Amino acid sequence: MSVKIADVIIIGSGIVGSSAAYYCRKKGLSVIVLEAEIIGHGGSSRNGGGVRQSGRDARELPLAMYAVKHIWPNLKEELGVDPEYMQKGYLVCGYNEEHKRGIENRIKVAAAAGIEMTLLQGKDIQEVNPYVSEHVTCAGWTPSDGSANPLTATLGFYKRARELGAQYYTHEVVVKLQIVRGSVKRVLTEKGNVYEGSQIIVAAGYEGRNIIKTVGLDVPVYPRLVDVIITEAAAPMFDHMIGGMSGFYGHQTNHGSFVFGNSTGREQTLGCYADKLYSTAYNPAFICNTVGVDIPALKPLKIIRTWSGWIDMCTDGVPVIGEVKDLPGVILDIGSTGHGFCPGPAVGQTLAEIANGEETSVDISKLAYERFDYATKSKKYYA
Amino acid sequence: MRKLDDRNIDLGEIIPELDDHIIICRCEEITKGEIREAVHMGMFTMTEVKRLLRPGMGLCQGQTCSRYVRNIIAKELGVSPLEIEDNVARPPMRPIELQVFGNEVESE
Amino acid sequence: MRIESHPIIDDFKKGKKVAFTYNGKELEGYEDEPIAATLKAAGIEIHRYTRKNHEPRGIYCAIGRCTDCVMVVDGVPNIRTCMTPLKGGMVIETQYGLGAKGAES
Amino acid sequence: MKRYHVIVIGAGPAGLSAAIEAASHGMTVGLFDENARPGGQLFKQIHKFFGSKEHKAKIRGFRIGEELLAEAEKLGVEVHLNSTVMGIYFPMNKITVSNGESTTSYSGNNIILAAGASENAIPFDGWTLPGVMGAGAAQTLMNLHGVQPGKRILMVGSGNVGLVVGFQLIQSGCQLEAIIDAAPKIGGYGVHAAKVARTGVPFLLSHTIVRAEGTESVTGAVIAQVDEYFQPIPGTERHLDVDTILIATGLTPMSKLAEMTGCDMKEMGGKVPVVDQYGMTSIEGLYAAGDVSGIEEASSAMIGGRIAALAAAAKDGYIEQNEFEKSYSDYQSSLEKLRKGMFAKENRGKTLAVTDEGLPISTNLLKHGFLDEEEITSYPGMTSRQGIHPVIECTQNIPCNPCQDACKFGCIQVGADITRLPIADVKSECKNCGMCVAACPGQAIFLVEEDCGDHMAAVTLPYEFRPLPEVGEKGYGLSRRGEEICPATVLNVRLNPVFDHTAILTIQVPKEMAMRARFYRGSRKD
Repeated sequence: MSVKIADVIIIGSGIVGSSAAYYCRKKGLSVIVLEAEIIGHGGSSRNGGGVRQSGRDARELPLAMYAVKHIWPNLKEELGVDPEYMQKGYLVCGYNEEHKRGIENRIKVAAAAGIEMTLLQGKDIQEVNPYVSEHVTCAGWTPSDGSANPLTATLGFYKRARELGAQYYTHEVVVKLQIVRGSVKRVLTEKGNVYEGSQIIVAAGYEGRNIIKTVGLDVPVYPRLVDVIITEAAAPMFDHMIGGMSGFYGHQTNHGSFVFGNSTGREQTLGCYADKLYSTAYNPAFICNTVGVDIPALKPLKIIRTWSGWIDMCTDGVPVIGEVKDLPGVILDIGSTGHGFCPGPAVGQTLAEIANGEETSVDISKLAYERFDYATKSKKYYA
Repeated sequence: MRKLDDRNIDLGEIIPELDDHIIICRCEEITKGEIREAVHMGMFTMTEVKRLLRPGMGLCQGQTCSRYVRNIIAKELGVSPLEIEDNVARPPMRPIELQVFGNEVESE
Repeated sequence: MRIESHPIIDDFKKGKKVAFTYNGKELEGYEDEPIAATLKAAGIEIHRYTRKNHEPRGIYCAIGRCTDCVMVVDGVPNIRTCMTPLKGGMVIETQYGLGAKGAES
Repeated sequence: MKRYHVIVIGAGPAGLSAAIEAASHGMTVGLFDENARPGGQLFKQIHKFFGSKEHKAKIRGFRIGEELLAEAEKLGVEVHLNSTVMGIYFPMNKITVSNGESTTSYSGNNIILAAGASENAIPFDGWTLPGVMGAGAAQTLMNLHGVQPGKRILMVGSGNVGLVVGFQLIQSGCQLEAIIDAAPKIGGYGVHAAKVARTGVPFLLSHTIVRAEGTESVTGAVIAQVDEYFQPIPGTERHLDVDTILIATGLTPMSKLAEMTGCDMKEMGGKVPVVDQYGMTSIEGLYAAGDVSGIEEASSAMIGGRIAALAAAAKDGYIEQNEFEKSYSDYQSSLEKLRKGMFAKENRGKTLAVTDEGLPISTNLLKHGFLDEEEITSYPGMTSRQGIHPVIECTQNIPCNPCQDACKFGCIQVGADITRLPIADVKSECKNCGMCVAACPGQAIFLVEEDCGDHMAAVTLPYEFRPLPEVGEKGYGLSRRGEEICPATVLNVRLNPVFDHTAILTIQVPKEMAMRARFYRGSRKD
C-alpha cells in the first residue's frame, strides 16, 4: 500500500494540532494531519473558552502569556475566521475563607509573572459585575484575561492550515508508531495506511497516551469527564470570563448564549469510555445550582444544550510538551489537564519551531517529558 | 479511504446559485450560500459546519434545519446525504430554564 | 378566525374567557388554549422579528419544536406560544431580536 | 427514584397502545407526554380510519384517542401530562422529566419510545414568512383549538396529510385554492383526493412553489411547472391569491431521544433506531414504536406499540412464552394486513399500472384527483342497474373493509383480503339505509337510483360540511371534478347519530347525470 510522506506528521487536529500545522506550513514544512474522528473532536471543542493566565501553574504560565500577548489578538486577520477573542478580564468568585486564601495565592503566582490580579471584596465585586450575588464574598479580578470561541478558533486554524496546503485525513485512527534506525519515523493507522515523516507530533489528548506507548513512552495522564450547559441567547449582561472556586467556569459568548462547565467528580464512576461522550445525568443540575447561586439573574435563562468532554489530566497538573531527549523524531503535547485552550496556539507554534529545528520562543524546559523519569528528580521541577 | 475523509480534495470555486440567499436555519438565520461556503472552507460534516457557522445551534437545536443543511453539504461534496455525518443528539430535548433544570424534586 | 360550528367537532372544550394584553392592547381569549391559537384567532400573524435580518416570524410547526412562534410573555423572552397555555392577565409582547421592543440588542 | 416496570415516552397512538398492553399484563406503567392533552396526532385526526374492525376502522381518530386514554387510566397507567422528557440516560435506564417548574427523574426496567414524527418542509423563497406553516400545524389549530389557519390557502403536497388536511380546511370554512405537488402523480389515497376534487379544488401536479409573496406575512404565492428534475420551468410561473401556504411534504421521525442513548441508528426517511421485529433497539430494554421507528400511519403505530409492550412483558416474565407467541402472531398478522396494497412500502416509488384484480389503475385519478367518466365502468364497485344501488368509487387496492361490515344486506363484498376492491353484489337488494355511505372512511360510496320517473334520478352522497342544505332547496349537482353540471333539488338530509356526523344527502338530478353528479352546492347567495 502507498506510504504518504511529509516533513511533519501531526496526530490530532485540535487547537494544538491545527495551529502546529498552520505554523509548520508558514515555515515551509510539508504537513499531514491525522484525525481519529472529525476536526477538533476532542477537548478543543469541548471547553469553556477561557483565555486565562491567572490561576495557572507557574510552569505553564509563559506559554499562556505568550499566546495572550502575541497570538490571540491578531488571529482574526491571520486566519480569516473570527475566534471571537475578548480581553475583558476574568472574575473568579469565592464565598469562604479557604477560597479567599486560594485567590490570594493565585495573586502571588500572577504577580511573580508580572500579571496584575487583585482581590475584591464586598461592594467592589458588584462594581465589576452587578449580576454577581452577595453570596460571593471574595473574588479575584484579572483584567488581562479573557475568553474566545473554541469552535471557531480551532476550525479557523484548520481552515487556514488547509488553505496553506496542510494535508488533512479524518477517521484515520493511529494505532502504532514505528522507530526506523533509532528515531520515530512512521505512523500506522487502523485502516492499514502508513505515513512517514522526519518529525511526528502527538497532540491527540488523552488518546495520545495509547499511541506513544507503542514506542515505549508513557505520561501519567488519566481521563476526567466534565459537563457543560449552554443557554439560549440573551441580551448582553457581562463580557468578562467568570469562574467559581466552587468549580464552575464560563462566559457569555458573542452570540449572547452562556457557556458554563463544572463537574461533580462522580463521572469517573460511570465507566464510560472516552469515545462515549454522553452527557451525565448529574452534572447539569449541579452546574445550574452553582451558577444560579452566584449569578441569580441567569436563573430564568433557558438551557438549550448540554454536552460533555474528556480532560486529559496529568498527575502533576501541567502537560508534557516537547521532544523526548533520547528518542528523536517524536514531539509531544499531552496532559493539558483542562486548561490547554488559551496556551494552545503558543504550544502549536512551539511544536512547529522544534519540528523546524529552531530555538523555541517560549521556555518549555519545566514541561519536559523527563520530569517523570525519576521520582526524586521530579521534586526539582516542582520547585 | 472514504472520499470525505480526504480533506484535501479540490472543490473548486463556488458557483453562485439562484437560491443561495434562502434562509435554511430559521433560528440562527443562516443561508444556503453561507453553508456552501463553509463546505468550501473544508467543513465536510454537519458538526464542523455547525460549529463554524451555527446552523443547528439555535433555540430548536437543529430539529428544523438539520435535514436541509445535510442535503446542501452532500450536494456540494457530490455524495449522498447518507454519507454526511449527522449532528449528535444531546439533552435537553426542549429549552428548560436553569432554575427548573436545577430544581430536582423526588419522584413520589 | 374562530370556527363557529364545525361539522365533526361539537365542542372544542374551551376554558372560561379571560382578558390579557397584547402589546398594551387588551384582548380576550379562552383560558388554557395555546397563546398562539388565541392570537391567530385575533388575526395576529407576527410573533417576533428576528435578530439579524429583523424579519417577521409566526406559527410554523405548532407542536413546540421549531421555536419560531416565541414571544415575550410576562417579561420573559423566547416563550414558545404554541405550547404555553393562555392565562388571565398575561402580558404578551412581540419579540424583537432577544427581547421586547426597546430591550432588543 | 421511582422505578416503573415500563416507561412510555409519548402518549400518541403507539404510546397509549403500549401503555395499555403493558398494564394489561400487570406491569406498572408511567406514560409521559409534553402536551397538556394526550393522544398525539390522534386528537387532530377527525377523519374515519381505514383498515378493518380490528384496526378500529370507520372510527374517527380523536374518538379512538379518547377510548385508548380511558382504557389506559382504567388499567392504572400513570399519565404524566405537561411532562417533557429532557433526556434518557443509559446505562441507568433513567429519564429526566420537566413539568416547567422542576425536574424529576424516573427509571424503568423497560423504556418504550413513541415520540412520533414531525413535519418536513422544502425551503423556498419566503418560507419564513408568517402564514407559511406545516399542514400538521394547521390541523392542530383547526381540530384541536377551533381556529382557522387562514382564509385563502395553498396546500403544497398531495400525500395523505396534504389531502386529509386539505379536506379538513374546507370543513373549517377555509377557501382551499389548490393542492400542488412536484411529483407527476398524487401521493395519497385516490378516495382522499376525490373527496377534495369534487368540491372544486384543482390539483396541479408537476408543480412546485417558487416563492411566497409578502413582507409582513403571506399575501400570495408563485407556483411553476417543474421538469423531470423537479426544477421550475421558466415562463410557467403563476400567481395565486392566498394568505396561507401549508407544507405537507412528508414526515421525519423525532428520534433524538433514541440517538441520545447511543443505540444503533439507521436511515429510513430520517434517522431511526434499528429495531428487531418486537421493536427492541440494540439496547436491551429500550424499545421504539410508531412513527419514531419509521413513518407509517396511526393504525400501524397502535399495533407497533402493542407489540413492543408485549415483548417487554414477555422479557420480564409477566406472560408465558406460548401466550406471547400467540399474541405476537395475532398482532403481526393484523399489522401485515395494513402493510399491503398499492401504497404499501414495497410498492413505494413504483408506478403500478393495474390493480391486484388486473384492472387498469385510473391515471386521471392520479393526475387530477378524480375518476374519468369513461373509466368508471371498469370497476367492480361501480355497476349500473335498476332501483337504488350502491356505487362504490373505490378503485385502488388499500387495506380497508368497513363498507362490507356496514351493509347488513350483503350488497357489498370485499372478502378475506381487505385490500381487494369492494364488489357491488347485483343480486342483493339495497334498502337505502345509508350505513355504507356513512361508514366509508374515503367517502367513496353513493346510493344511486338511476331512474325514478319523469327523466329524473336520485343520488345519495356523504356530506360533512355545515350548514346543511334544507329539503326542497334548489342548487347545483357537481361533477367528480367539482364543476356545476346540472340543477339539483335536495330530496332528503339524514343526520343519524350512528352516521357519526356524516350527513347523508339525497339530491334529485336529471337522469343522464345519475353517474356523473357526485356533490351538491347550494345556489350562491352572493
